[in-house]
Amino acid sequence: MARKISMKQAINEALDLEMRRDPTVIVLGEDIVGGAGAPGEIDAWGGVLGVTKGLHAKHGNRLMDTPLSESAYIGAAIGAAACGMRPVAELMFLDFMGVCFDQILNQAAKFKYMFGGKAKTPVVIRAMVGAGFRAAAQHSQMLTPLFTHVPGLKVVCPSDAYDAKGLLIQAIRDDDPVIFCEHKALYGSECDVPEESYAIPFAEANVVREGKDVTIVSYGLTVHRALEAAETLAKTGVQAEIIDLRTLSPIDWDTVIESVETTGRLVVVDEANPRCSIAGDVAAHVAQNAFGALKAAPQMVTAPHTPVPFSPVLEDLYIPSADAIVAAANKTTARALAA
Amino acid sequence: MARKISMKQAINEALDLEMRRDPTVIVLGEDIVGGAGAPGEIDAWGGVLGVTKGLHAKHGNRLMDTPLSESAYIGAAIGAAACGMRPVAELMFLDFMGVCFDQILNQAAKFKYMFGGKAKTPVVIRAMVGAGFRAAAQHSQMLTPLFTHVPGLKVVCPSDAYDAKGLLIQAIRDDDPVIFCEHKALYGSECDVPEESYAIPFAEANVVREGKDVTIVSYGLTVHRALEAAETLAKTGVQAEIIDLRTLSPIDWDTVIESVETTGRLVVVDEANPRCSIAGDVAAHVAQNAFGALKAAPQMVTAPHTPVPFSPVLEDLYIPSADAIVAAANKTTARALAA
Amino acid sequence: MTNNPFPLPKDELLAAYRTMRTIRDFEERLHVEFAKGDIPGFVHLYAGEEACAAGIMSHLTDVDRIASTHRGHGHCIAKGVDVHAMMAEIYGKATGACRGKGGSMHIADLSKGMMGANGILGAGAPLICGAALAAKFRGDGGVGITFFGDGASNQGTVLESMNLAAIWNLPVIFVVENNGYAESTSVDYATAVDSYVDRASGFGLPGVTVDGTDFFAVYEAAGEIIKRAREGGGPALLECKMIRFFGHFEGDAQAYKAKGENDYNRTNRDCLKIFAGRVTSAGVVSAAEIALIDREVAALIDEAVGQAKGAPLPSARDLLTDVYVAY
Amino acid sequence: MTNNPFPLPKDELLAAYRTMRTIRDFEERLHVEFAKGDIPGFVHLYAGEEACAAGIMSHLTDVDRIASTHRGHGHCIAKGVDVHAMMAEIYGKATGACRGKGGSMHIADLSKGMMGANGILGAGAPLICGAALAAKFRGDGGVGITFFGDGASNQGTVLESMNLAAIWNLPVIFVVENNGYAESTSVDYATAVDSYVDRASGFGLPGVTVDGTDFFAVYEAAGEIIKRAREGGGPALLECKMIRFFGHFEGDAQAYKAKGENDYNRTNRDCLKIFAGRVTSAGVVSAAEIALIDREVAALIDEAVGQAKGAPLPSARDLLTDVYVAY
Ligand SMILES: Cc1ncc(C[n+]2csc(CCOP(=O)(O)OP(=O)(O)O)c2C)c(N)n1
Ligand SMILES: Cc1ncc(C[n+]2csc(CCOP(=O)(O)OP(=O)(O)O)c2C)c(N)n1
Ligand SMILES: [Mg+2]
Ligand SMILES: [Mg+2]
Repeated sequence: MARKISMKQAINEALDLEMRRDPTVIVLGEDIVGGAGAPGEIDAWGGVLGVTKGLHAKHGNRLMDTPLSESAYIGAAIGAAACGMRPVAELMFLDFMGVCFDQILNQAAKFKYMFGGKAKTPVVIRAMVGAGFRAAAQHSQMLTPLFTHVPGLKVVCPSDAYDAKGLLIQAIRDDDPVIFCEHKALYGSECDVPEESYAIPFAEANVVREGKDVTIVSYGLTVHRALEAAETLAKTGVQAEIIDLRTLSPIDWDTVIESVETTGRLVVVDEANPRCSIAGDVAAHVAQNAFGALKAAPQMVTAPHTPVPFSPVLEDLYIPSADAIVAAANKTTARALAA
Repeated sequence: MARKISMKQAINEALDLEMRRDPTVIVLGEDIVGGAGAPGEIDAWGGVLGVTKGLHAKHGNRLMDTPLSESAYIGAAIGAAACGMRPVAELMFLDFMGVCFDQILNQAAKFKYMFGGKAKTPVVIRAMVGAGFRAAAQHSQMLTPLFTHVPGLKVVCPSDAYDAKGLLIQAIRDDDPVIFCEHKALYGSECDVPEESYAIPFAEANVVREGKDVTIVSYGLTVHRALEAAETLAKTGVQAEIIDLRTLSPIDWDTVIESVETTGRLVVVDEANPRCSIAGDVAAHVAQNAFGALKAAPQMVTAPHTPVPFSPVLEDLYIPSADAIVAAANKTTARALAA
Repeated sequence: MTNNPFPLPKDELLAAYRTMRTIRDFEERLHVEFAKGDIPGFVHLYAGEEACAAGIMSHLTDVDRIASTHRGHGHCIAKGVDVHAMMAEIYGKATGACRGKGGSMHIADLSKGMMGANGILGAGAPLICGAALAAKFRGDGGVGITFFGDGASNQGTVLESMNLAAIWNLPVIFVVENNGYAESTSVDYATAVDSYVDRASGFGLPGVTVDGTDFFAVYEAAGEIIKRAREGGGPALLECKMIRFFGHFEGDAQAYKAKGENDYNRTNRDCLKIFAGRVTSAGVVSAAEIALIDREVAALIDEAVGQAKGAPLPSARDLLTDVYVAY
Repeated sequence: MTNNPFPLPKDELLAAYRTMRTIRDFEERLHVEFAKGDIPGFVHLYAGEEACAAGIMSHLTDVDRIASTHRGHGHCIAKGVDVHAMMAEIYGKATGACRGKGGSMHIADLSKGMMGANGILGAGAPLICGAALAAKFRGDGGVGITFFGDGASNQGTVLESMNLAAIWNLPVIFVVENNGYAESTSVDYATAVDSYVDRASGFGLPGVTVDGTDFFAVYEAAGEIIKRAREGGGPALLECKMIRFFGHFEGDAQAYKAKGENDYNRTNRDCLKIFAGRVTSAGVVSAAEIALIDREVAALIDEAVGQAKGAPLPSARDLLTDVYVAY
């Protein structure tokens, strides 16, 4: 039975279901329960924005609050994963990766390879990503490219509640380390989500809108900007096909290439900064592997090469807008329309 | 007066010259002097591979050995830079960035922007990069894309002794934070280097070989592989133009685009892993901005999406080879040659 | 005129009170304005902790540097950052201390030796080691103070920095602002050792714990260790036990606190009341003098809020500037 | 048969000696082979430090887990990793413990509870907290041991982990292998505090320092704290003061050491000699029994080197496998 719930609730539900199913699943992070050692209520927070609220009542000490030592507890989650557990560790904001990156980059990501295949590290690191919260330069970044670059990691970024639930369940069951990126501006967004458990396989992009004129590839929040753009484009007779990548590593190249082979035109929208980004990655891959199909230059719509500004007026300009996507799409289709 | 010296010596010389010129230049890192507190000789190491050897005798306590606390001392270098010094901090292997990345990602790179322009952080972080030393997965990475992605940072990677000297001098004089990547496999490579001081401006790529048939873009060690490839290609009548980027951020797009406008063909060679790489970045930029000039699909030649293996036979396969570059170039020129 | 039993002359007592009152009013007002929905982003208030910032900063000049935290308004004000520029920054205005680009968590003024509030816990500790190193090279007698909370005390950056400061004998003071909570988590849960002085001594640093609601306790302890650091005696740790009147950030329901905890603290452990009580009952400062400062500060904050609200927003162009000195 | 005054029965004494001798011969042989140019990469030798690995690992079984360092051969051997597979790994062969993909710095055998040598200083400390947490959840009585050097003791990861282990009461032992040097830098320069026991107590951990060249001192101290951890008594720190016979890595000219330092140590502070001297002079073990082990180990190492040299190289296909379980 499906009902409308928010992405926040969907994530909570995925954690609940997997903890019920598999006793090796544990959840740890800063204030994910809240009130530890304090005189007031337990489960006082349930995470900084309440995502894990209520899980403690159901699963007790399988949820653990941590000290503010990301290297230690993210590393502990990784170590526990290498020893047979399936920890889901919360790194509050992915921006904080800088204080614990070694455990991810040089440990979790490399165990299997360095040890000649004899290791398995089924850890999930959940973290908030993205701008729009007026949280400024150190709490708003879309650092997906930094993790996508690293062999051995998987990187997931859902765009709605349905995907968030299915992808998180898959991430927990997955035997490799997964960076699970939750766009904070989508936490409140609702859609139909089945009550039962389901897993969405990785590397299966979602064609959220079909169209024959231009392929727009994106993930996370900007999928919604792309959908807005598609409405505008449709009014001028341009039918955009919109692909939500859902997982950035592994990535579903086939769906992207097939679409471009039909449309001949590509726009990649990425909330990350432009250099060595997902946008560049997709545009380059398509240019190399579907060059013959491209009728126009692929266009990248990204955040600018700047930190995220605080002032709302600036932050609103920072995030790729529907208008910018429309402009990019028009650029790729200009020749066709003129003809 | 130029004489042949190694890249190691060139770096040593650049540090020496700048320390003489500017009393605010200090140099710090693990064992960069060596023997601190120990009963034997002082300047016992001069860095793990001897790059800073001899500088202590000339500049005394302006060279400081550090404890094995990268967050603390890289952060201290950044803090000192924000307070008027020009520190050059050595992070031995760039692979170690994971234990101190926050100080680079969220502090050094963002001060100027977050503080509304009112800060200046002229720090240089020198580090070894690259494979070929049989140093395995945690001491061999080419993590240039991770830094190039970050707005606020500059990223430099010289391919020979001449460039290393001029670029390091520029890096020290530069008012922004610079990640200075030294390919360990090039330390011994020699070329003519003037004795006097000179600075090579950033974002000025070096056309190391001219050619009209295909543009090969690279940096660091693989520039030499590209040169080898060019010799082979020349034998089959294909004239490759080789561009050494020298600085990855800022990057000299003009030189790349101009070359592609002449050759119509692009091969990008990157020792980094493929996803969200420099190779993808360059290929995507060219595809977007010089699409009309491209006569064939741009080709990327990178390391595979794997950690760096230890065994020499595997590591030799890991690094992009001249053969792979030749094959990629042939792919781009196939149509032209067939015609 | 009665005898002054305090370690500061009367004008400095008044200045310290003015600093604390300015912080308090600044924060209380933000609380109100935030509730109205006028202020964007995450806002962490320093109210209740004023004696720590004021007691320490009384010993500093612009040559001394501080590295602050996410809860940075108090440090900024005590270090002399312009209150109007701060308020405008928090409102995201072009006239802000960071031209609207930083916001509450990133207010900085390097000309005042204020190296920035910081959204990353513990990040200031390495930075201040660098500031102190620069001071040492320059020989300008400057010291560096890094503030961090009981929660942030468990960040590797802070711990590494204590050792670094000790072996390099840097003029750095590590100030643990122990308000008992990190977000909703108690220090008793998160920190294994009872006293941060013990932790400091594990790094070879002398340390001292004081009641952070007592301006004079902070002032005296800080004075001694800052003087020693300035004279080349090396780093030290100062633990201030203090009280956070509000939630972790604005919007926090504070369910983790004991019932009545906030009321009790407001009534009995308000560092401003305690200070005012002591200086007036000693007869050194009059109630009227206190009241005058209160009025002046209230007017100042009013003015700052008014100006901030009326100030121009950044322009679109500002998005792309200030990333590099030259690129 | 004389009385056995030692805390271990004779067969375990012999086993401990065999472990130490195996490590010693393994390392001495690598030194020779490296000089010939046959061994690729960075090689860090454990010779001189054997009593620490053997003394601690005598208390462990496969359910217990260790996280090692860049100087990991000794830990591996003492934890029961196959010597042939180790040697083949160091030669980069397909028959190696990591199929040639890891090399000296990344030897692991999870089936033996050996979670890997590690090229990143201090990285094992968080990992072992996780191993101990898993053991706690499983209730299997396993403990975790993390080794790190005097140099690595100043990594934030190690320091954070001490606090984490303490507040979660994890069965973790933090072993500081203090050989006096980090590369060329003296511990006296790099670590501000004289005793790692003091540092541990700053994190609420009990600690003890022992002479790491004395197998029995290590054995007894480790036994006590491991037993306590196993029974739920929480983490502890063990500092072993030890001696590195060779340079930091092969190729190190060791100019930072005192003249004659290596010779003096080889003569007077060789943990194998000390051990053999004590057990033979107590009459518990005969010189012949020692000599027999020496011969057997020499043959084993010969065989391992021979096999490693003759073993097949990885194939090109291996480059791309083992990145993910499924991708
Ligand atoms: C590295 C890092 N981890 C986590 C956070 C999220 N965070 C912000 S403030 C805070 C609590 C800090 O507690 P404490 O250090 O005691 O300072 P207080 O808020 O009590 O002043 C947390 C967990 C962060 N900003 N940076
Ligand atoms: C994070 C990190 N920083 C620096 C290094 C380089 N490095 C490898 S071993 C070593 C010295 C380690 O000294 P210590 O911890 O005392 O161990 P020992 O070598 O004496 O056994 C250094 C600096 C590293 N591998 N990882
Ligand atoms: Mg606190
Ligand atoms: Mg050592």
